[in-house]
Amino acid sequence: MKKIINDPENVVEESLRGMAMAHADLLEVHLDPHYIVRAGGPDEGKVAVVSGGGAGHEPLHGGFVGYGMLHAACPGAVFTSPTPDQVEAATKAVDGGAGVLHIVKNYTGDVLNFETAAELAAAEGSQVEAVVINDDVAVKDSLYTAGRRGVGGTVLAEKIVGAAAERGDDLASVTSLCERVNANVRSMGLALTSCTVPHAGKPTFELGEDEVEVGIGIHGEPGRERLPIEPADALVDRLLNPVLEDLPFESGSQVLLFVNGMGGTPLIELYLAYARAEEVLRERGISVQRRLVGNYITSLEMQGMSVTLLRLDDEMTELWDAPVHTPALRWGR
Amino acid sequence: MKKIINDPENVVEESLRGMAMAHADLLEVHLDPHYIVRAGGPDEGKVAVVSGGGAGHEPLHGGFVGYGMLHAACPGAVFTSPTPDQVEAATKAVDGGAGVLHIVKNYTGDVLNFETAAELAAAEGSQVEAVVINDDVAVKDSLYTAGRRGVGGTVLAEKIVGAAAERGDDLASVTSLCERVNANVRSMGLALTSCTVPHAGKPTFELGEDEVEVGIGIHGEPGRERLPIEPADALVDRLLNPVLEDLPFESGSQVLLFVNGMGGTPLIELYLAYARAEEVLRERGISVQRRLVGNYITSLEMQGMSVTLLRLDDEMTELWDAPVHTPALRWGR
Amino acid sequence: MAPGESDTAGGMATTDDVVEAVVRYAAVVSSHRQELIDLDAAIGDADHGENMNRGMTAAVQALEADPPGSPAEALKTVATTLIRKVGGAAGPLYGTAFLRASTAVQDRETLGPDDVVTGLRAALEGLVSRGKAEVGDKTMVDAWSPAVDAAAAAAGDGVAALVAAAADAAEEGMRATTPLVARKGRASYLGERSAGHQDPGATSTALLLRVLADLASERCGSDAGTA
Amino acid sequence: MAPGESDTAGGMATTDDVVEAVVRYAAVVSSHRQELIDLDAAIGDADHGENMNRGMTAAVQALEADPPGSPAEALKTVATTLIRKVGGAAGPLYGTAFLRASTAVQDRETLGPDDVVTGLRAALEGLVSRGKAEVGDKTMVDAWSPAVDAAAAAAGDGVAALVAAAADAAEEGMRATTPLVARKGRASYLGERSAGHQDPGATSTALLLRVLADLASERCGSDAGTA
Ligand SMILES: Nc1ncnc2c1ncn2[C@@H]1O[C@H](COP(=O)(O)OP(=O)(O)O)[C@@H](O)[C@H]1O
Ligand SMILES: Nc1ncnc2c1ncn2[C@@H]1O[C@H](COP(=O)(O)OP(=O)(O)O)[C@@H](O)[C@H]1O
Ligand SMILES: [Mg+2]
Ligand SMILES: [Mg+2]
Ligand SMILES: [Mg+2]
Ligand SMILES: [Mg+2]
Repeated sequence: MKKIINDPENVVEESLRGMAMAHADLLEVHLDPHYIVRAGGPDEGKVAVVSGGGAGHEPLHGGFVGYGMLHAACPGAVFTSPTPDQVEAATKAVDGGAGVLHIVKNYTGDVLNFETAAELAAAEGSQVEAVVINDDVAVKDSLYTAGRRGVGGTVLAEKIVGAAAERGDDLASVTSLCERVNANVRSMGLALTSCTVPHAGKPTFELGEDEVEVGIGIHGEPGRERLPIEPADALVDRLLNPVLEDLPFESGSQVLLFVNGMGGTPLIELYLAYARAEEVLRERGISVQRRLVGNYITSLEMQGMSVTLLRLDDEMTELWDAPVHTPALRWGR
Repeated sequence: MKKIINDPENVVEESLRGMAMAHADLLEVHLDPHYIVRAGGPDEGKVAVVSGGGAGHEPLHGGFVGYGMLHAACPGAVFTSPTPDQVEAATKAVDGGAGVLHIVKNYTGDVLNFETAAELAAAEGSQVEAVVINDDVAVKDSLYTAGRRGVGGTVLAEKIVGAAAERGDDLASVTSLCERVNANVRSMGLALTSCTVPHAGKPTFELGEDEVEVGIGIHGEPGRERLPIEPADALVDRLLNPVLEDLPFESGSQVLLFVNGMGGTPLIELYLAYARAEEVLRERGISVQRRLVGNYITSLEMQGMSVTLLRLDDEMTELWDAPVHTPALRWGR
Repeated sequence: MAPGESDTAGGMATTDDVVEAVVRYAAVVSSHRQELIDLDAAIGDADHGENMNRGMTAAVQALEADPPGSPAEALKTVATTLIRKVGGAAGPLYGTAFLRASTAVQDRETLGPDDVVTGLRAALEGLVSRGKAEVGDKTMVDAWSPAVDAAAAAAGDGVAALVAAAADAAEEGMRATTPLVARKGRASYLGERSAGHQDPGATSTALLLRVLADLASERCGSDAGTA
Repeated sequence: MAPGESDTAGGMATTDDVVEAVVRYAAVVSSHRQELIDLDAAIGDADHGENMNRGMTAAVQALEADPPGSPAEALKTVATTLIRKVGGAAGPLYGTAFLRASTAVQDRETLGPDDVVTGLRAALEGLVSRGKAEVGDKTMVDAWSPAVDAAAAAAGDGVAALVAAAADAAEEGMRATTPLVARKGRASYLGERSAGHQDPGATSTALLLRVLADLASERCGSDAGTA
C-alpha cells in the first residue's frame, strides 16, 4: 500500500485537520465526534441540510459544506458510515429551528445510523426528515434486497436541495424536492483499478491488466461483471445505456450530465469520456442543459468513472444555477 | 496500460472535444491547430495572457482559460510542448491590441517553440513578451544547464497575472508582475507511482512498492532520488524544507501555500499533507495568507504531490482574490 | 454472591462472566481482524474486521471505565458503544442485538439457561427488526438464527451445553452462507458474484458464540451437560 | 539531368536522393520508435520516438504533397514541417538543423562532397545556436559534432565515404553519451542519475547519418572512396 498518510488509524482525522486549515473561512471542523459545519453557526429560520457517509469519497461530503449546499457533513471511518453520535451532533449544531433534512446514501449502515441519529435528535426537539438516495442502476432494485446504492446522484441532490434550503423553502418542500431529484437521477460506474482501504493495507480486489469492473459502487465493492477493457467510447456506452433505459430518458428530455472520476482518473480521460457521453445523448435527442465533469464522489485512489444523468425541470435548473460557495463547488459568489 | 481512451493518437483531440462540449459557455476550442480561447473573441485594449505546454497536466492550461486568468492555452501532444503554429494562432486570436504575454514553463522544447511562435506573431504585428517560469527547486540551477523546470508556480502566476491583465494593466506591467511572481515562488514534487504516456504504452519508470521518487517534474521524468517511502509528514518535510531554504522564506513572510496532486492522488491525502505543511510554516512563523489544495498541475494518472510556496505582497494577494471564472478555478462571480 | 465471584460452575452466568466474554471476544476479533477484512473485501468493502475491532475495543474500554452492576448493564454498555461509536452496518446491527438482549434479561442478577436463550433470541429479533434480513439472505442472521434454535433445543442441558450447541450451529450457518447469493447488505450489490464467498458478519457471529461456548465450558468443567 | 535521375553514383546527391533519404529516415524512425521512447523514458519523458515519428511522417507527407525542386527545397520542407508541426525539443532543434542545411546549399542543384559537409556543419551550427549545448552535455550535439568533423576530414573521399565516416563518428558519439551527466535538455533534471543511459536525441541523430551512409553506399556501389 502506497499512500501519502502517516498511520491508517489517523487518516480521516488528519485529513479533516487539513480541511479545517485550508478552509477556515468556510468551515468549522469538529474532531470529537467528527463533523463539519459551515463557519458562523446555524442559519436561523432556514432548513438545514446534513449529509454524511464513510470517508474516502472526497470531496463528498465535507467539500460540499457551505453557502447554498450542505450545512453539515459527517465523515465516518474510511468507507464506514458515520455513527449516530456524529450525525446527532451535526444535526443539533446546524438546526436553525426550521428543521433538518438528512440526505442519506442507500447503504444498510448509512440508513441504520442516520435513522438512529434522527431518533436521538428528534428526542431532543429537532424536526428531522430523511431522503435516501438510490440512483445506481448497476444494482437490481427489489423489495427483497438492500436495493440500489446511492452514488453520483447524491452530489446533484445536495447542490439542488441545498439551494432550495438557502432560498428559504420549508422542510416539507425541501424534502419533497430531494425525493424528486432522487426519482429523476440515475448513475452507473466502472473501475480500471481497485482502491486500497488504508486499514486493510492491500487492494480490495485485483484486476488484470486487461480487465475492468463494470457496475462498481464507491467503496471498492467489486462490480456486477468483470470484462475485458474496451475503448473509452464502448465503456461510456456500457454505463450510459443502462442509465438511459432505466428511467427512461427520452428524446426531448432536458438533462444534467455528470461524468465523475473515481479519484485516480485524470481529467484528460474524464473529458474524453464526457465527449462520447454528450454525443450519444445528442444522437438520442436528449438535450444536455447542464454539465459537471471531475472527481466529485470518489473511491480513494481508484481509477474509473461514473456517469450520472438527471432529468431536469425548470426549478431544478434554477436551483442548480443558484450561487454556491463550498470548497469543491463554487459559483455565483 | 489501462486508460479511459480510444486510441493513443487521439487522446488530446478527443479530450479537447469534451472540454468544448462541457464548457461551451466559457471556451472556444480550436482543433486545427489545437488551441483554446475564451468564448467571445479578443478583449479589445487589454493585454492577453497565453500559456501552453504538453497535454497531460490537466486542468493546466486549458482549464485556466476564462475571465480573470488566461486568454488562450495551447496543448501540445501529451508531454510535448506545443508547436509554434499553435501558439502563433492562439496569440493572434486573442491579441486585443494591447499586446500578448506568453507564460512559458522552463523546458527546452517549450522555450524554443514559444520563441519561434513569438517571432512569427511579431512578424505579423503582435507585440509579444514572454516570461519563463522556473520554480522547481529539485533542479540545480546553473548557467550551464537547462535550468529549473516550471511547475506549480505556473498556476499561481497564471491566476495573478491574468487578474492584472483583466483590470487593464499594460504589457510592461503585466510582464514585470509575472517576473515578480516567478521570483517569489518555489516548488518541489514527489511521486508514489509513475504515469503512463499513452503512446508509450507502459509506465515511464518503475517504482517498488516501498519507494518514492523525490524531486520529480510533471512529465514522469524520474526525480533526483529514489527513497524508501516514509510517513506523510516526513514526505511533506522533504518537499517543504528545500523550498523554504531556497528563496529563503523567513519568519514574518506572508505566503500562499499550494498543495498540488499529481493526478492520481485523492483529496483525502492532499488535505492530510496540507495539514502538515501549514503546521510547519506556522512553527517557523510564516503566515499562510492564501491556500490552494487539489489536482491543478498533474502528470496524467501519477500518484504524488508537489508543494508550492509563493511569497505574497499586497498586490499579489489582491490579484489572487480577484474574480476568476474558468473551468478549474472559479470565485467571485 | 460477592462481586467478582463466578457462579457459572452452577450453570449461571454472572456479570463478570459477561464482561469476561466481551473481553475475550474483543481479543478474538482483534486476532481475526485481517481475516474478517479479507472476507469483506471479497464481497463488500474491506472494513468488517476493522469495524468490529474498533467497536469491541471501545466496548471493553467502556466496561472498564464504568463497571456494570448486572449482566443487563454490561450488555447495554456494549450495545450503546457499538451503536454510537462504530458506524457501518455491523455497529447498529450488533448494537441492537446486544441492546435487545440486555432488555430481555433486565431484571436478572445472574443468567441461567433460559435467560441465555431468551437473550440470544431477543438479540436475533433485534437484528432482524433493524436489518430486515431473513435466513438465506447471506448475512449474520444465517449464523444467529440456527444458533438460537439450537440453544433453545438444548436449554434443558444447562448454559454450557446450550451455548456449545449454539456455537456449532452458528458455525454451520456461517459455512452455509458460502454458496448463497446475497440479498441484503453490501454483498447484495454483487448479485450472482456474491456466491462462493463466506459472509463476514456470519463469521464474526460464529466467533462470538464460540467465545461464549469456550468460556462456559471452562467455567463448568466437564459437567456442562448436567448443570 | 532529367528529374528523377540519380547522380549519386558520380558522388553528387540529387533532389530525389534527398527525398529518398527523408523517406528512409522516416521508416527507420518508425521502426525505432519504441526504442527511442524507451531511451527517453529512462532519462526524459518517453516521447522522443513519438515526436520524431510524428515529425518525419509529416515531413514525408509534405514532400509528397509539394515535390521539391532542389535539395535545398527538400530540406526546407522538412525543416518547416519539423519546426511548425512537431513541438517538444526535437522539433525545433532538428527543424533548425534542416533549415540551416537548406540555406547553406540554397543554390545547388545537386550536392557534392563539399556541399554535404557544408550542409552538415550548418545543421550543427543551427542546432547549437538554438539549443546552446556543447559537446559533453549529453545531447544530440554529441553525435552531430564528431559526425561533422569526420565528414570534413573525409570530404576528399567523396559523398559516400564522408557520410560513412560521419555515421561511424555519430554512432561513437552516441555511445559516448552513456556515461555522461546531462547538462542540457530534460535529462539534466536527473543530475547524476542521468549517467548510465544513452541519449535519445544522439541516437536519432546516429540513425539519420546511418541512413545517409547506407543510401550513398547503395548509390555509389563499391567506388565510394573514389568518386
Ligand atoms: N440487513 C442486514 N441484516 C443483517 N445483517 C446484515 C445486513 N446487512 C449487512 N449485514 C451484515 O453486516 C456485515 C457487514 O458488516 P460491515 O462490513 O461492518 O458493514 P458495512 O457493510 O457497512 O461495511 C455483512 O457481512 C452482513 O453479515
Ligand atoms: N539544448 C539542447 N541542445 C541540443 N539537443 C538537445 C537540447 N535539449 C534536448 N536536446 C535533445 O533532445 C532530445 C529529446 O527530444 P524530445 O524527447 O523529442 O523532446 P522533449 O525533451 O521536449 O521531450 C534529447 O535526447 C537531446 O538529445
Ligand atoms: Mg463499510
Ligand atoms: Mg516531451
Ligand atoms: Mg464492510
Ligand atoms: Mg522527450
